[in-house]
Amino acid sequence: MDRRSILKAAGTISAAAAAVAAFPRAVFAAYSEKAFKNPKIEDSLNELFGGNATTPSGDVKLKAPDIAENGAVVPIEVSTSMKADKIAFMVKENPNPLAIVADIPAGTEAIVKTRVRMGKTTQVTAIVSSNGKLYTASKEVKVTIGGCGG
Amino acid sequence: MKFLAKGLAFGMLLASPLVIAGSGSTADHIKAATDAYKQLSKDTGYQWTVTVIKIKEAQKALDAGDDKSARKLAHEAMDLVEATRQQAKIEADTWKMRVPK
Amino acid sequence: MKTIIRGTLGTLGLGLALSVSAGPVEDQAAFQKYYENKFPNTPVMDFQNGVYSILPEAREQWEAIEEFPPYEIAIENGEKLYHSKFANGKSLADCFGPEGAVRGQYPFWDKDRGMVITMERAVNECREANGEKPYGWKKGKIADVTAYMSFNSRGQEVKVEIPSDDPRALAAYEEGKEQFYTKRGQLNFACADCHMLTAGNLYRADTTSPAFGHATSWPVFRSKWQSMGTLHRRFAGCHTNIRANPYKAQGTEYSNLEYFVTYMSNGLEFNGPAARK
Amino acid sequence: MSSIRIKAKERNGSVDVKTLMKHNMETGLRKNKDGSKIPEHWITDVTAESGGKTVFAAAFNTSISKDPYLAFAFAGKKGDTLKISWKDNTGKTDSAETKVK
Repeated sequence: MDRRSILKAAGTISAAAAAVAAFPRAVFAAYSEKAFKNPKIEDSLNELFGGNATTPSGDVKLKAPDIAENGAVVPIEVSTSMKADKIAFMVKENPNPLAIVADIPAGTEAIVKTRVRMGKTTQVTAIVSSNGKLYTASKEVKVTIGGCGG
Repeated sequence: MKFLAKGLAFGMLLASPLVIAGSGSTADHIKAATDAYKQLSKDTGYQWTVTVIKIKEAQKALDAGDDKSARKLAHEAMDLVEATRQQAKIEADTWKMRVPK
Repeated sequence: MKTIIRGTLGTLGLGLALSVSAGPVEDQAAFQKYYENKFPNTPVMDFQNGVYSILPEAREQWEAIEEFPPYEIAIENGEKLYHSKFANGKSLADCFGPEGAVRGQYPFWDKDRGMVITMERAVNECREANGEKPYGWKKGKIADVTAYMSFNSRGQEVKVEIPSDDPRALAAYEEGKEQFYTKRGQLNFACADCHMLTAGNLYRADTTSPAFGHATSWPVFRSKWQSMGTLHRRFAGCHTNIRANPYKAQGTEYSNLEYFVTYMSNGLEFNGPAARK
Repeated sequence: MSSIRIKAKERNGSVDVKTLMKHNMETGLRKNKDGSKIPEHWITDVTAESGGKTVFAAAFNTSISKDPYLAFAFAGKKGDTLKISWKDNTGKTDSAETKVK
C-alpha cells in the first residue's frame, strides 16, 4: 500500500497548507462560485471562457443514456478528436447547469468520463474549448421517477 | 362472487363480532382490528402494510379525541384484514397454477 | 416455443385440480426453460446479470458503473473486517479460510439443525461462536464482509442441493416455492407475477428483472439505497413495494425463499457483489 | 486509508486513469429528518499530477454524483507515479498515489 492520506480537519493550518501544496497551479481549472453557482449557462460560459458563442460540432462526442437508469448516477462521457484545452458539461434543467470543467493539458487526451445527477428529463450539453472557440454536442436524457427501483 | 361474499361475512363474524354488532367502544374496535391482523398474520403469513398504517391512524385519531374518524379507520382496517384473509384463502391453491411445467 | 408455454399456462389456469407433484429437479428445468423461451436473445449464463441481461440500454449504463463500481469500497472494508481479530484472537478467516471464498457452498440444508443456512447466517454464527456480537442482517458490515467473500468466490457455480434423505429439506424448498408463487400484499403480486410472468415489462418507470439469476450477485450496491444491502434486504423492499409487511431478515420465510430462488439458478455462477439500479 | 481509489493502466503510450473518490457530495438540497437542510458539502477541485506536472484537473459542482467517479487519459508509461488530490468546499483535502501499471 503506497497510498498516503493527508486528510485533515477543515480550518487547521496544516489542511490549508496541504491544500496549497496540492494545488500549485492556479492556471488550471479552479472552482469558481461565479461559474458554478449560476443558473444561466451563458453566464457560466462567459465566466469560464470569456465568451459564450458556441457552435454545434459533430467532432464533439457526447455519450449519455437516452433514458437514465437512475437520475442520481448518470454516466456520461465527453471526447473529441479536436485539440482541446478544456471540456465542460452542462445539465440544462439542473438549478446550476454547469456540472464539471476539466483541463486538458498538452499530452492529455481529450476525454472525460464521470457520473452526474439530474433531477428531471433534461437536455445535456458537452462543451469543448479548442483554439479559442467553443464547440458543443447536446442530447436529451430522460429521467423517470417511480416504480420499484427509482 | 358468492364464494367471496360468504367468505367475507364468515371472516368478519369470526374476527370481530363487535364490528358487526356496531357496539363496543372505539378502542375495542381498534383492538379487534389489531388482534384480527395479528392472528391472521400468525396463521397464514399474509400481512399488509396498509392495515398496520390504518390501525396506527385510527389510534392517532382516537388519541386526538376524534372518535368518529377513529372508528371509521378501525373499520377500514378490519376491511383490509378481511381482504387479506380472502387473498390467503384464494392463494392457498391458486399459486400452484403459476408454476411452469 | 413461446406459444407453447402460453398455451400450457392457459390450460393450467383452467385446471386448479392439477397436482404439484413435480419435484425440484423438474421444477428447475421448467423454470429455466421458461426464461430461455421468454428471452431467446439472452445467453443462459447472462441471466446472472439481472435486468441487464434483457435491457441493452440499461446495460450500457451499468457497464459504465462497473468500470469503477461503488461496491469496491465495500470489498475493501469487508477485507479489513474479515481479517480483524476477535477478542479471542481469532477471525472470520478461522471459520471460512484465508479468503472466505465459500459463496458456492451457500445456502445449504443443515440436516442436524433442520434449517437453511445462508452465508450471512454462517458469518454471524462464526462471530457469535467466538464471543462477538452478530452484525445486523441487512446492510453495513454484514454486506461489506459478504461483499469481500463473494468477490473472492466469483465464478463459483451455483449448485444448491436439496438432500433427498431429509424430507424437511424438501419441505423448506416447497415453502420457498410457495412464497415465490403466491400473491401478497394489497397490490396482490407474487414474486412470479413481476419477475417471471411479466419479467421485462415496465412497472411505472422500471423494468422488472428475470428471477432466473436473482440470487447470484449479492450483496448489491443499489443506487436507490446509495449503499450495500443483502438479498434479504431486497426481499423486504420488494414486499414493502407491493404493500406486504416484510418478514424478518434471515427468518424461515426469507431463508426458504432464498433456498428456492438460488436452487432455481443452479448452473449459473456466483458473481457478486454487483451494482444495481 | 485514503478516500481515493485509482486504477491507472498504460496502453500504447497512453495511461487510462479511473478514479473513485469517497465523498458524500451533499447538494445542500437534502433535508434532515427534522426538516433542517443538510449543508452543501462537495469536492470542488481535483488535480492529477505525474512526473512533476499536472496532467489533468477538474472543477466539480454539487451535481456530480456521490462518491465521484472520474476517468481520463494522459501520455505516460508503466511505472510512472500518478498522484490525485481533491479539495472540498470546507477546505478538506485528500490525496493518493499509485504507480501506472
